[in-house]
Amino acid sequence: MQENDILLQMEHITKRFSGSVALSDASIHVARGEVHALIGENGAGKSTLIKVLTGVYRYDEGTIFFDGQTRAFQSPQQAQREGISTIYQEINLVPFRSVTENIFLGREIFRWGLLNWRKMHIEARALLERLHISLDVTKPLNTYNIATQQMVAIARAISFKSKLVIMDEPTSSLNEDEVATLFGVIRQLKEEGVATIFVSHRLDELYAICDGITILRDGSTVDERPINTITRLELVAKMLGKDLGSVQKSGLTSFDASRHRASEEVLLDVTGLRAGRKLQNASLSVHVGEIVGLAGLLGSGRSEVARAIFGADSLDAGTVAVNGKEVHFRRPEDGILASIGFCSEDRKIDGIIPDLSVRENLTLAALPTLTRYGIVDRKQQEEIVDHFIQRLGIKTAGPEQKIRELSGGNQQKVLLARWLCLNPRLLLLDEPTRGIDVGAKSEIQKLVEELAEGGMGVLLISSELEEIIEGSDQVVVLRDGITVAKLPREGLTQDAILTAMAHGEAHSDAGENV
Amino acid sequence: GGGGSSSNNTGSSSNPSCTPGSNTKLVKISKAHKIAWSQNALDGAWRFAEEASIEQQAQQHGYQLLKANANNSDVQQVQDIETLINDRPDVLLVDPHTEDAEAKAILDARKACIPVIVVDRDVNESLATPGRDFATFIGSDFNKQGQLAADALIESLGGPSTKATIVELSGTTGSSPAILRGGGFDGELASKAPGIKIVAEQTANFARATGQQVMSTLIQQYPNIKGVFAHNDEMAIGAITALKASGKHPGSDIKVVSIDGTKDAVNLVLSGEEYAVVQSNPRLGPLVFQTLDQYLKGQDLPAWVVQQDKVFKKADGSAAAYLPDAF
Amino acid sequence: MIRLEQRLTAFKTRNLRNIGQDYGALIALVVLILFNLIFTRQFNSVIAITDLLVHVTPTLILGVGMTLVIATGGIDISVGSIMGLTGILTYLIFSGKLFGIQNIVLGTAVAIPIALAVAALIGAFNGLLVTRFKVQPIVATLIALIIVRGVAEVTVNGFQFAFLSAPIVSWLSGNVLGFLPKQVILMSVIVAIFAWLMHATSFSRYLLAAGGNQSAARLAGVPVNRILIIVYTLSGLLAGVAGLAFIAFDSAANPVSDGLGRELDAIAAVAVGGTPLTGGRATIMGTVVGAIFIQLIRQTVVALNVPDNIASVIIGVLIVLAVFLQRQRQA
Amino acid sequence: MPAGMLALLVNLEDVPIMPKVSSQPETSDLAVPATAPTRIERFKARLPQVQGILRQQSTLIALFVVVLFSFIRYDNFDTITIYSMLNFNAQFGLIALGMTFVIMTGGIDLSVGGIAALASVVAALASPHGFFYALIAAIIAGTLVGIVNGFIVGWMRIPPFIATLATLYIVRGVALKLINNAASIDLDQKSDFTTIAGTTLGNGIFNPPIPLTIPLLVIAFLIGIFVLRYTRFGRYVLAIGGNPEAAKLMGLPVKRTLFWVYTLSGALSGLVGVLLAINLNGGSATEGNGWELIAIAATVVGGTLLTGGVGSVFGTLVGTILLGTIVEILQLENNYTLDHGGGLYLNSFWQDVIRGVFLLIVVLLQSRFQQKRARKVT
Ligand SMILES: Nc1ncnc2c1ncn2[C@@H]1O[C@H](COP(=O)(O)OP(=O)(O)OP(=O)(O)O)[C@@H](O)[C@H]1O
Ligand SMILES: Nc1ncnc2c1ncn2[C@@H]1O[C@H](COP(=O)(O)OP(=O)(O)OP(=O)(O)O)[C@@H](O)[C@H]1O
Ligand SMILES: [Mg+2]
Ligand SMILES: [Mg+2]
Repeated sequence: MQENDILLQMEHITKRFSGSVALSDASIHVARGEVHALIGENGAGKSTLIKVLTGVYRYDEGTIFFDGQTRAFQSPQQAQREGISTIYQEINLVPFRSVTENIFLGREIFRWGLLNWRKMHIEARALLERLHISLDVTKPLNTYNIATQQMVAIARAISFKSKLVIMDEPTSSLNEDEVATLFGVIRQLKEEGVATIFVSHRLDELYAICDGITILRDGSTVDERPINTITRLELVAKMLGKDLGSVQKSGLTSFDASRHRASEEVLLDVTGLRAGRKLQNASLSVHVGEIVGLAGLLGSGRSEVARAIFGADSLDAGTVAVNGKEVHFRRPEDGILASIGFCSEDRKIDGIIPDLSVRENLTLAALPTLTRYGIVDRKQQEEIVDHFIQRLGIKTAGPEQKIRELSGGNQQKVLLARWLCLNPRLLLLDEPTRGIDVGAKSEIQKLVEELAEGGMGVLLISSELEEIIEGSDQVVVLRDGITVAKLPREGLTQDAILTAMAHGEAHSDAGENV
Repeated sequence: GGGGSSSNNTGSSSNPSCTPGSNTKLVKISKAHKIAWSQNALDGAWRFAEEASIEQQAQQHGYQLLKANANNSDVQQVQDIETLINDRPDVLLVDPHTEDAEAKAILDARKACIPVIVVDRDVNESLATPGRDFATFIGSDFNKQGQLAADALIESLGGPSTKATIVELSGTTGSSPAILRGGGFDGELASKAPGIKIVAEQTANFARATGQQVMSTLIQQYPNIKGVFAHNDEMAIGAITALKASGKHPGSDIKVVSIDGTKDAVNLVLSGEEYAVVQSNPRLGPLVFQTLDQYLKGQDLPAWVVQQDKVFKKADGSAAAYLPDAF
Repeated sequence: MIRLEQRLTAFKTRNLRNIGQDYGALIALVVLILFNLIFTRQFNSVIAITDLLVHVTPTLILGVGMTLVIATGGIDISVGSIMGLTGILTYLIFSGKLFGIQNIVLGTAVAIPIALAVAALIGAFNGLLVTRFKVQPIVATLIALIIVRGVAEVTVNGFQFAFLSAPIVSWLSGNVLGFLPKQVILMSVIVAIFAWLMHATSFSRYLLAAGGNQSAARLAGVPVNRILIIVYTLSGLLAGVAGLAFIAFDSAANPVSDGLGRELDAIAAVAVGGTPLTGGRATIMGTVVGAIFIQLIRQTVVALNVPDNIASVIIGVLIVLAVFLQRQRQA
Repeated sequence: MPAGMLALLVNLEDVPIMPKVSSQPETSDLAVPATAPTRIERFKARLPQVQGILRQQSTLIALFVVVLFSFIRYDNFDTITIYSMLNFNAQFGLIALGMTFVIMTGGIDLSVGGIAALASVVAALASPHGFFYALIAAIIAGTLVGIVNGFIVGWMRIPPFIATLATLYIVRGVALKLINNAASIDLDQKSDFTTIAGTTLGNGIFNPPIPLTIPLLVIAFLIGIFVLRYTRFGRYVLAIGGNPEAAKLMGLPVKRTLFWVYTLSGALSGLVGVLLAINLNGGSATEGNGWELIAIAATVVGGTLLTGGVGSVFGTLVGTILLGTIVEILQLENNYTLDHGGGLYLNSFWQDVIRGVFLLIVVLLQSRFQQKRARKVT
């Protein structure tokens, strides 16, 4: 790229935290109107690099050159003013405030010195239309699901007339359609000469939209080049720091459902589940050693199914039977006692205890088994923790580091471990590999597989169809809270599931409709 | 409602001499039936004794008593008085929290043709004058109490010529008893026995625990003081506990004098641990209602009906004699 | 190999953090003590030191309970009133005014458990409001603050009762080995118990989890509501103990003024000690340091005969500075 | 107030929506191509707001009931009483107004009572120069303390509870120092202070005429309502209370907003100091104990969440008056008992208990509204 159209240039950035070195000699170059991919395994330093740029963190060494002059932004506010708008990794909006407010906070529209609500509502709607979303913008944000919240965050970001839009894993909670819409928008921005930094662990997305790519490993840039000059294999190899040979064909998952055999014994049997507005009539069953995929569009109520089974939500109707006998869980404790694990979807709200250490977060659910007379067996606890840090390759300064200081993906791993260490008979996984790098992802998928072989039943909620298809012995499809299809693994195809998700009947003759 | 107007009538009929809203001379009335009583706080032995005495006497004289308690807040007491005025009592008794704040409210009462008697603590007489704006002030002479305490302490330390250092535990900062008693004591001491020096003056909020706390610190700081003056008994009791805890022998090597006359304190006097207690009689009821009767009979009253206070010591047996009716 | 490194860094970070927790308060306290050693006659005798501890007892006992409550992200401003009520209740019982028990020793033996039970009940009620009825802690305990104080006053129509010679006084205000006040021992025991509790038990983990992220804790199977109720109950109970310690020390029970405003001291102690008011973390030892720090300020200004008004300015400023130091360490 | 006016106020309000709503996700019609919501959908969407307004008015209704009851039962619940009650509670009202903004940021201000006391002293000291000097001086004094609070909370990142507790100590000390330990100090009687203070509105038209404090109170709250709804500041306050971290990442001026909120609270407390000086006809350094609790109670009864992010200024006004009326009634009832017998005579201690119990009832009722919405555990 020629020097003149260079927009952002970060050189030799180093950032140290009390516990760890997050960035050492990281650099990135983005041209005007370029869509630039930033990739690296969990904990590589992507989010940190971004936060350093936008002034959330002070950096220790290096230089930042933005829009023709060297800059060191003192605050997100300043960065925003100077033309950088950012979507941070976790949704960072104000739950109780209306969608409109969340979009316009910081640059409201006035008439006669007073806020002009009418205009703001109209413009908010318009912005969301652009993302093919129509919703009541006067309602508080937290009445909508994560995906919608994510889209609102995107709407906010693109509505700034900025030179650079940064998106830290915007797609992790979106499904294909929404991703497609998003890409549409990014292309528009590109035409307007707006550059984009795009972080994602989904390689296809990178190849679909990005021009250039920067690969981070352990806080330093290992490669930077036009994306069409690097193959996926090279990319993954560079990212994980392995040589080409040892990297297996990435993109596809390392599930191999044929390896394990589901027994005839029914572990979980759910019929006619109703709860709130979201669950109308959901039914499914999981056999011992079986992985059941739960597919459906966003808002189809997959999470609700899991929550209801686990005892997190109260049922309006329907029966849940574990090992043939009916159960009535009223709170999660009940579910756990029946040795069910539930790894929830929303890491930030329903997952981590930010101020507690990795050790305490990891063993929180297991505490009852680790205590005698209410006293915690520290030794046993530490053994478990070390084991899982090893097994899942959790990148942390040590078991005593606060989990809030871990990278998003590594937090996710800790939460998985929280449930795995109970080795439950039934594991409910709601988007378990969301925001996890390809390396770790296949690690986790292998692990789940093993556990299934060991006789554990798994209910797998995922928005990634490969994962579902390759992983599950059976796929249950939800639509508007109703089970519309149960598809056996034989002859399971993408569009079989897709049609079921969209129209509610599976046109694969193998599938039995319900 | 009829009742309202009836009480209204008792109000107006009883004082033809006054037209509401006018602020001429003192309101005169001949008979009373409903009495309003605005207390500034109910937070200690002394106040309860006072309250009880007023209630009991009111009952004895067959009056209805309408009470309010301002919890140590001037603005609350002003509001109380306004509300009480609206309840149209025949007489208003006020024990004001501070000198100035309640004066205006008392004038309002006068405007509403309700005669006022100020009890225990006086109001700033440049704002409201007795005999004109209110009937009279009935209460002890705090300044005098301070002087009496000083005399007692001087005596205990061996007369005017002695040289000694003492500490003063003062009451809640800013409260009129604290100011007046302190003033009286300091003045008397300075004039009578210049040899006696106050090395430390600290507030202990009229409270026993605080007195204990403050004293136990002061005694470490000033190990060889000879006397302690506390603005009230509670603080003195705390102080004595503290002195004993720190190995002193109150009564022999340190003399303690305080004001009020509570049972606990008088007992300490009898046990010799406290030298003297200056009375500050909370039982104002009898004097108040006796004065009220005179007022209703139309006799003119002194500006200040002084409650005479005694000094109780072990030596002259006064303490022993007083103990039974200590509060 | 990597394992070992991990352990090492882990060890480092752990200590750094733990030190970080109490550092600010400790520095402040040390400085204050040095100041006293130079400029005042504090600490010129064993008595002086035990005296400091005796006076810190009520605040510190409250502080311990408050630390737990605050660690759950709540706050309990009713403790002062509870002190007042337990005091007067104890008196009413052992003086035979309530159950007509004439033998004062027997009476005291009955009074103490009953008074404590009532205190704990009030705490439990707070917990119930907070969990079952989802009332914000400060509101729930504000209500308790008003009602409990009112009830204490009503039961005796506000009168204060003095009892210079009651067993409870001699029991609690006596010394052991001639120099160790029993109150101080009581306090130390309580502190020790809760410090250990917060260190070793799963209860403490649950408590911190509930304070750190309630919905996550629930999904991880933490019995959040039960934990909260227990915590508020403990806070109430400790307030009761503080109330007993106080009347024993005061040898009088005053329903109006006993414990008035103590909750603020306790909360200040907790904050100065380095427990963030946002919950999710707690340090009992920090609270100990904080409470002593505040008490020592009070005594220092008296020792130096600083006038009341200046004194309160000094106290205010020092509290801010101490907490600020704290914050720096955490950041 | 006329019903129309009321409705207006209510609708202008930032209607609280209980956080429980958060765990009731809507089906997002993402898959569906963009279509305008139908009328029914719009109505459904508005439902929470409608309910919110109802909840608002439930406090209002409570107030109306209480007032009506008093009118019927008590002969001397007349304009004089009402004026004097409002005049008295105006002090708490203005403090609660500032407190509401503070609480909406998730903070708290314990120093309000102390500030009012300090300001009253300042006003008294400045009174020889005339009323307006005194007024300005008092407000400046309050504002300065507010600025200190704002600085300590915003920039030193010290929890509001501690920060304002500390300034409370400081302010009390300073106030006492200013008048070297006399509890109180007179207004200069020769100055125009008392005359202006005594000014009333609509003499001749209304009898008795309206004391100035009442319109002052109303205007202050009207401004408050508009600030919250129609200014950037108001939105920042709510956003910061709702999610401080997000507010920062969204580039909102968190520190500055916090700073202004506490400054505002200080300024209002300063203004209250003047009212205090008027009522006491002087300054008092020891006045205002426990006012912060009264203000908090009023705010809560008004439906503002202490967790921040959601609040109602109008509700606070209603809450203040409601609580004030209850206290008044207890006194009126005593008088009623003496005049008519058969009433309920309560001494001051019982009155405390009743006040607490009443607060309890209100809060429990409110929590029922939340319960209805709370289905999920998270
Ligand atoms: N506040 C912090 N304190 C200490 N360490 C931190 C902090 N924030 C991040 N880190 C460390 O910096 C490293 C990089 O974190 P970062 O969030 O940038 O990773 P990432 O590339 O975004 O990973 P992911 O793909 O999971 O989001 C991690 O090892 C993390 O533990
Ligand atoms: N803060 C939040 N507010 C609203 N919804 C949230 C929030 N965090 C997580 N969610 C979840 O977002 C989900 C909305 O989609 P829903 O679960 O109804 O369908 P789904 O198929 O489970 O979607 P997903 O693919 O996200 O699981 C709900 O499960 C809801 O619990
Ligand atoms: Mg990241
Ligand atoms: Mg979901």
